[in-house]
Amino acid sequence: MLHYYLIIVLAPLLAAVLAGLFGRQIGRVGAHTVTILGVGIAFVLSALVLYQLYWAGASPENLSVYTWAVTDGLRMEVGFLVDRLTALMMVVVTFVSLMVHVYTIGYMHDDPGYQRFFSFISLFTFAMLMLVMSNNFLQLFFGWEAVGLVSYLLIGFWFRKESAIFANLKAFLVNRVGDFGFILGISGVVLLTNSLDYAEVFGQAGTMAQQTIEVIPGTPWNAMTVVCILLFIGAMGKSAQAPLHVWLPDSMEGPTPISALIHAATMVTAGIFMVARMSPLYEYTETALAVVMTIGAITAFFMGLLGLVQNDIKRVVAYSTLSQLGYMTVALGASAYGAAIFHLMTHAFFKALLFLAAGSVIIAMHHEQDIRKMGGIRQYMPITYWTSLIGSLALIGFPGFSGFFSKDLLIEAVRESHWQGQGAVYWVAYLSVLLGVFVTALYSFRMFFLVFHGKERMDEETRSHLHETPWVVTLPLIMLAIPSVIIGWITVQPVLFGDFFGDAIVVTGKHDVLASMGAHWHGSLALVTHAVMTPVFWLAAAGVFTAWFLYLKRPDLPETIHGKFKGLYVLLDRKYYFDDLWIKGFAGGGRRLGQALWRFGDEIVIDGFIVNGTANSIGRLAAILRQLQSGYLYTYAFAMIIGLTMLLGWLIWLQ
Amino acid sequence: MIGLQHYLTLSAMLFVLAVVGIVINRRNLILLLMCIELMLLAVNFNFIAFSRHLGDDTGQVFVFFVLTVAAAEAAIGLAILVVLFRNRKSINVQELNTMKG
Amino acid sequence: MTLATHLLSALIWLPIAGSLVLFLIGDDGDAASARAAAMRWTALAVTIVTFILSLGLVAGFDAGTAAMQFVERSPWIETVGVDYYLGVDGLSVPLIVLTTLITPLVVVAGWDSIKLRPTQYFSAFLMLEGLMIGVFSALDGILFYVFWEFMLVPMFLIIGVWGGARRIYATIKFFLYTFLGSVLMLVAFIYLYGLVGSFDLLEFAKAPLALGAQQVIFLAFLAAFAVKVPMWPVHTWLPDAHVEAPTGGSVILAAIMLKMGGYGFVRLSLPIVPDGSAYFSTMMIVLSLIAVVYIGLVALVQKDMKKLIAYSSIGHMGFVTLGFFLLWHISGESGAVLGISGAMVQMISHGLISGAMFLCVGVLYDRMHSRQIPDYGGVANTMPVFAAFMVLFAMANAGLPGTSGFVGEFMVIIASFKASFWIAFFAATTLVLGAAYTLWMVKRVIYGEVGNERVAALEDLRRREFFVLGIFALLVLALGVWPAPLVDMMNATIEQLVQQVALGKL
Amino acid sequence: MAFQTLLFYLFAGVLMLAAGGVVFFRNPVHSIMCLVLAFFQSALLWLLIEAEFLAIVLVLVYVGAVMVLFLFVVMMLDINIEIVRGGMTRYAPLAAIIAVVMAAELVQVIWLGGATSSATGTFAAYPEGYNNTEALGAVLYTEHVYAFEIAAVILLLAIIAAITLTMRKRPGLKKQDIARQVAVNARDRIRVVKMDAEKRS
Amino acid sequence: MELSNYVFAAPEMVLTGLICVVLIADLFVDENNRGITFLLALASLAVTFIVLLGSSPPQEVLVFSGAYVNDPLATILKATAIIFVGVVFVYSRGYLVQNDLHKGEFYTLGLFGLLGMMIMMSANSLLTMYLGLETLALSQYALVAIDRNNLASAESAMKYFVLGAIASGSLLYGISWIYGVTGSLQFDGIAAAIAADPSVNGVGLWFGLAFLLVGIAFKFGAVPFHMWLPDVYNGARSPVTLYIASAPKLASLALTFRILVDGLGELHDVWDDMVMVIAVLSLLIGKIVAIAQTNIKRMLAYSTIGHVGFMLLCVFTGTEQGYAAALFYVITYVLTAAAAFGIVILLARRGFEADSLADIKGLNARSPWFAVVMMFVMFSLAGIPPFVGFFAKLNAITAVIAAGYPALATIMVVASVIGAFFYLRVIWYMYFEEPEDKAVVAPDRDIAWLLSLNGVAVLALGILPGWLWALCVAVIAAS
Repeated sequence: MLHYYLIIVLAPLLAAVLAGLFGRQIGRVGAHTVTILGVGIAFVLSALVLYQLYWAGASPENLSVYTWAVTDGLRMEVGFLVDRLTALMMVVVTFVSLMVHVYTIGYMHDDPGYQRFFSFISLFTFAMLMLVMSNNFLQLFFGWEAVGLVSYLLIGFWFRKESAIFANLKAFLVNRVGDFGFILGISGVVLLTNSLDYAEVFGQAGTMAQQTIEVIPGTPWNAMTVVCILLFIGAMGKSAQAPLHVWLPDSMEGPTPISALIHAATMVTAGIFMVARMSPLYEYTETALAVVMTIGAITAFFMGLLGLVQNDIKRVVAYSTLSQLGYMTVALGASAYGAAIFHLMTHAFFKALLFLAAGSVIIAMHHEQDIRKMGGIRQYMPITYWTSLIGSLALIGFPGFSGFFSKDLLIEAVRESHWQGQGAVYWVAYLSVLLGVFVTALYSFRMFFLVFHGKERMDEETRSHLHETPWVVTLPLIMLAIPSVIIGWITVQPVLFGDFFGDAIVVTGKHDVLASMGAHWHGSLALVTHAVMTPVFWLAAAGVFTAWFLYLKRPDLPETIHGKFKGLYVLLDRKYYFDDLWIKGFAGGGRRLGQALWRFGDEIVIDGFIVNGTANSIGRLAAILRQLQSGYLYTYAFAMIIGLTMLLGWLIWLQ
Repeated sequence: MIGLQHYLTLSAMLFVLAVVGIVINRRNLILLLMCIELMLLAVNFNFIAFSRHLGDDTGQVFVFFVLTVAAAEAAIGLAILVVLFRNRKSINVQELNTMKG
Repeated sequence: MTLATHLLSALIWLPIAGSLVLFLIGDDGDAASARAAAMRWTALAVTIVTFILSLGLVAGFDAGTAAMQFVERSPWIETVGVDYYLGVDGLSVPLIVLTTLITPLVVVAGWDSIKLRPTQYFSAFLMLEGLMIGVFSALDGILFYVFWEFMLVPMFLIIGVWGGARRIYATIKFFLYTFLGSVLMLVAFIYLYGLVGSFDLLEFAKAPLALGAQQVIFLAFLAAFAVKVPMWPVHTWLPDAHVEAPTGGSVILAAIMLKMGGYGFVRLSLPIVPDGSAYFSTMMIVLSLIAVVYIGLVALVQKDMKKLIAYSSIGHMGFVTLGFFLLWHISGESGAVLGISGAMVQMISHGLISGAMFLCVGVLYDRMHSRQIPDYGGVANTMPVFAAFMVLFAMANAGLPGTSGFVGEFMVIIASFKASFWIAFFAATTLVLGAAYTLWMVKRVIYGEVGNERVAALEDLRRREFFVLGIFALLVLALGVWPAPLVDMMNATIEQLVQQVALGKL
Repeated sequence: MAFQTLLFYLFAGVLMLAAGGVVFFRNPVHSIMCLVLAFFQSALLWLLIEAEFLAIVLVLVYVGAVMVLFLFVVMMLDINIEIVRGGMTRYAPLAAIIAVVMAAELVQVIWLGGATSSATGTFAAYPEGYNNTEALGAVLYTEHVYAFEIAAVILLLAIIAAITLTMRKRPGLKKQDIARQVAVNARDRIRVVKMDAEKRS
Repeated sequence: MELSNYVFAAPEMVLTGLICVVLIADLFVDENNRGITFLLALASLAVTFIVLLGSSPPQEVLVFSGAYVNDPLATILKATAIIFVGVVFVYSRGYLVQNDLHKGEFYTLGLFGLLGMMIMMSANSLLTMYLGLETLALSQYALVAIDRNNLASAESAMKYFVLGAIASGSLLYGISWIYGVTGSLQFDGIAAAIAADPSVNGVGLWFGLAFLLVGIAFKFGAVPFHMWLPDVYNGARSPVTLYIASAPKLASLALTFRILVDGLGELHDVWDDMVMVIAVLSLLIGKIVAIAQTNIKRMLAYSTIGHVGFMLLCVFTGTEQGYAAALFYVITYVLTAAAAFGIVILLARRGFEADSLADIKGLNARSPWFAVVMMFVMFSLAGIPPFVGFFAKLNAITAVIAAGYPALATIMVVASVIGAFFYLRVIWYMYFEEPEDKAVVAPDRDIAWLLSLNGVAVLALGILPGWLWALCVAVIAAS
């Protein structure tokens, strides 16, 4: 199978290189053909791999491709670990990527950087595949940073836009903050196991859990906890968990396909995937899991709230992405890794769908993104309308849609995770995911109504050109709508309760909430029918209703509400002041500190005082000493006489 | 009883006096040359005294040569003095500082 | 007298001879004349031949042993016990190849951008090349010192003659700084000579030494190497030198000369005064971390591109010294070798990256005659290809995996975590700081709207520049994707070194 | 030997006074005279310890030659006394201190050296029939012939140097060159011009 | 008086004779062909050299009833001195001609000076030493003042003379004490006396020693007896400066060796501290004050003081290694200094003393080759390998460390770093600045070749210093 894997990985890379270096030669058509071909191959083969692993029952494979370097007994290799978890991710990644490729043809139709764009997204596919297929931490980190690089390049794709190049710098640096923890985590792993290979590391998990690290001297902490938290910091960066989430909304400066591919479907889920992949480690440390859960919960609820006050269509979706990622993280915290991955998958489809739909609207609106300037678009763009409706329903977890299964069961799992104790963590997590449902529904349909219903607020000129987008745009919408609807039905059973992941995900005894849920599992249909009984459904419904009431029935109300809750509104509008913290606080602080160190430390103290100071003082000394050479004979004679007297005195009185 | 020490002391006093003369004198250069002569005189005192004390004539021979050299020295010194005077119609020690530092 | 047995001598003296020829023939002061062109080609030919010869070094090198290879030894000054004693091991060979590789590229880079006395310029670089190879292969203290010290002369002239506005201040500062450092090293050598009776460096390593002596000697060595590296707080000559030096000078300075400091630590400090090094290792680590954090912050606020890269060089070299001195802080059985080889890889890769960065700045400087970041902006609009290179090297400088910049940092961070969490913590800040200052510069220089009409008038890379930068790019990527060959070449030597050092002399 | 002691102190006292005069007189001529006096006193003191030859030489060479040379120069340069008038340098006090210190050192060595000190001792009288001049002459041309030759060289050197420095050829000075006068012959002086006796018609 | 005396003292005797020949010959040549005097002078040097080589015994020989010693040390010093006096003559001629100073006396006095040096080098008694010293000194006084119409020359000559007289006065005073205490004027006699009777080694002897040190230090120009040096270097015309700066240093070393080592070697632990203090002071003051100079000759004067510090530190060690190092140092220093002043003379033109730093600006543009020569010299003086100055310093430091004074060695190297600055400044002016006067440098062929040779020697001797070092060691061992 190694050859398959290599092809899967290298095909997009090759395509990227071709489109990137020889873009001029092969032209636009050439560029998108090559890349779509590359990603297409990757997709087909990934599907094949998944088929092999699940239906044909092939066993997971752990292959080494080549040795990157060996020193000090530490083998650093490049290799593939392909099990069902991997395969699932591969399929999701390649599928969404493929859709985005197709979609891009239309979206970027008249952009000068056409080839460059295709090259980048293919490169991204390559990087993401390296990440998910890796069988060791080194390569994981490689993919980890590589996707970061590509997202940097793509957010800054329109590098003339100041906002864009600001956003991409911000994105990269915030991610680096995460990676900072991540690499420390990896180092910790090496410290404990002296290996980078998953298999070996997981093999020694037991012993790792026994050891301790003294981060604060004198207070030994459980090594596993430290390592897992450090690794999770990496995940926080990539998966935009608070407080490292600040880059994601800004990343919307990039072209929409990117938002769909990288900042909704795939890259941001890398963190989730990583934690799931590391489940054998996390299972040993409830402390770390608690941390994961709390962070996730906070993100899930509060980021959702921010979605309410956004007016940029893409940012609304972005914040919903944040909160959904929060959901997944909470699931991880509850050791319901399966649920997390499941939600990851469904989310990948419908969130990509929503983004692309939004993109479609943006195209139609001639790159107008403010939802206050939209409204009643439905009759102009039916396909977009319906597909985004599907997307929204899936997002809020309307019974039957894919989102429903994943989210409903996710919340269920959180509720089941009593092993966290009935303590604060548990309740914070549970309540925030529960209320999150309402919030989600509210902001999703607020946007939906404002965009597609109500009176048309766009200017005449735009409206005259308003029409459905070309097939290259709508096709992916439809292609993504289908799974958004059905994927839940067909996969919930095996993925969550059918031991789909096998050994890929390890859950120990009492943590295994999914198992306990599995006890009273009666199939998808039963779940759908019972949905009406669950608070989740009603919360969602309430959310939709509220949205309808506020934005279609009584469009005047929101203003008054803003007026009433000014403080709250400002707080939300300023995104809880996180941006200020990062930009003014850390970035600005760092610059001021640097300035101080440079001007004072380097230029005044070291250079001015010590280095040139010495030089100058020698110079001054010289100027003084030369005064002794007065030019007068008697001075000279006097010097000699003094010298003589000194010598005599020394000899007579000191010897 | 006059002994070696008296002569040595005498010469020492002469020597110091000569030295002082060189250092403190702000007047003409000739005076410097004379002080040097005094210094040599002191040296000669030493030599003769020691020579007589040791009963060894070498010291006196040395004095003989010192006198010779001193004469030569004086000649050259005065010659330089003359040159200097021709260049700058003065032999004032204090004006002798065109080079310094 | 075959080439095989005298390969090192050939490597050293060929460039020097070439340099003399160039100087003696000289040019007619007209850079465009046929004579000047001929001189250029001669210089290029010499450097390329040297490079090819150095490949012979790699081919003939046996990575299996830690022993000195290609040894040449013949008495030079018998009465003082000074020998003409050359030899290389896994530590020297990569650096020598780096030298022979960079120099031709530097010659090409200066091809027609040097207008003033071009022949003397190239002559100086050839001289420099020979001397640097000499430093990396000398095994006799005095021989080492001669190369080490005389190397200052061509660089002094390069900065002083072809440098920028404040070149004289910079070059004199550079010279005196480094001179002061190295004379103390000389004193240490002579002291050791008193004990050993010869200047044989390997004998020095065998000589028994009391702790006190070791401490003093270590400090003497430190003075020499810390300045060269340079380590905080004796780094201030570097930004000035870099800013004022011509592009080629900066490249050589950053790519190779700084490495001499690191090389000195592993070749002299560690083996000769292991216990002294142990004694001061904590201090060294602290200084290295200061270099990483402090200098990172300082680099953040630089307005002058060259200065920024110079500071980043100091930061990256901080990793090198960090890797060298982790040894005594690692309790576990493994990790020391990892740290040192990481540091060595870091040296090589930093040689490539910083060289490339300075060349990039040089490309811009040749066109706009400004190094100030505010004078630029939106260069990508007019120089897309250049922008691509610049971003690549910037990413490498930020230690992106897949580029050579990552390899060393990764190894060193891992090793330092084995020593202590906090060492690793501060070391890892470079991930953020490095990215911050490098990419912020890229943002301000490469991206954005076209800054001004002069930027709008920029022309993209010429073929020559493309060629040079391309080679650098390939090397950076190759080393990043597959560092194994380099690492394997050094392993044996480093392991032996670590054993020897861990053993100590007391 | 009280008489000798008396003489010693007498001469020594005068000598010191003269030396002081050399240093402190303002008029160089007076200084020179004091120096001459000092030399005479020294000669006397040397005679006291039976160094007749040198005493004579001192008077002859120094007073007779060197001092005259000094006077000669002073006169030749006719230095204006007024110009060179003026007291001591600003070092004078410091110099005084130094002088005291040095004197202290000398006394320390000469008087407090203790019995072992080589500075103590007396002058054994010469045996009967001893001739100072003869004795010196005996060694001067045998044992010290090398030094003697060098001394000769030094004197030559002094002559050359002095001439080099002081002798000036004045330009435009008319000199008679006998050789050329002798070597001259008529043809150089007169030219016989042949002329016609009468006008051509 | 048997003939053997004269056989072993042949060089001095022959030279004396030849001087007279030159003198007389000079009377009969007129202004226009002084070249003859010049050639005669060189010829007499050559002859003396040959005679010297012919009359130098392998081991030490005493003649003239112990007043004259002929040993390898004397031979090597004399040989070097003769060579460099010749070099001085060659460098000087063009300059003298240009400046109407081309008198026969220059050569005569130069030769007299050489004679003085040679006498000192093989003096074995304080008397001979003193006479030789005076011969040298008197001819130097005269040489300094040789430009009679130049105020600076006259002034510096006066200063030199007065201070020199004081110095020799105190030297004599010291001699008288040594004589009085030991009862001997010959070095071996003195050493014997001290060895025979320990009580001799007392205050009286030290007293004389102190006065002698003044004389020695003055000859060398060591702090605080250095004051004459800058003014004389500065005031004298460049050829004279060249003369004073080169060969006499060898004589000073001879003076030191003969008196301190041969004569008072027993008192090493009495004089070493004083020598050390004097040396360190010279080292620091010389190197530091030189920074403030703007006149090359003056700067070189101070740098000389600094180098004197190095030499004295070698002597201070009191070991054979140290003496050999001192010998090596002084020889190589003379070589380098000759080249340095050679360049200064080279750049001077009629009525224009090219001795300010500004005058060498852009030399590289005017004459690349001589710029390189000057660069060699400067780096050599700064002690940069592989120039000969480096090995001189290396030997010095090695000796000092071997004698057990690493701290002192550190002071030495730090001082040389300080010193490096002003040497670098010369190079900076030559290479980094544009020339102020564009006049082409077109020296006579002889001086051009000799100067190039001199410069190359500075490098070559640095690359292959082995033989010279071996020679120095052997000489010291044999003397």
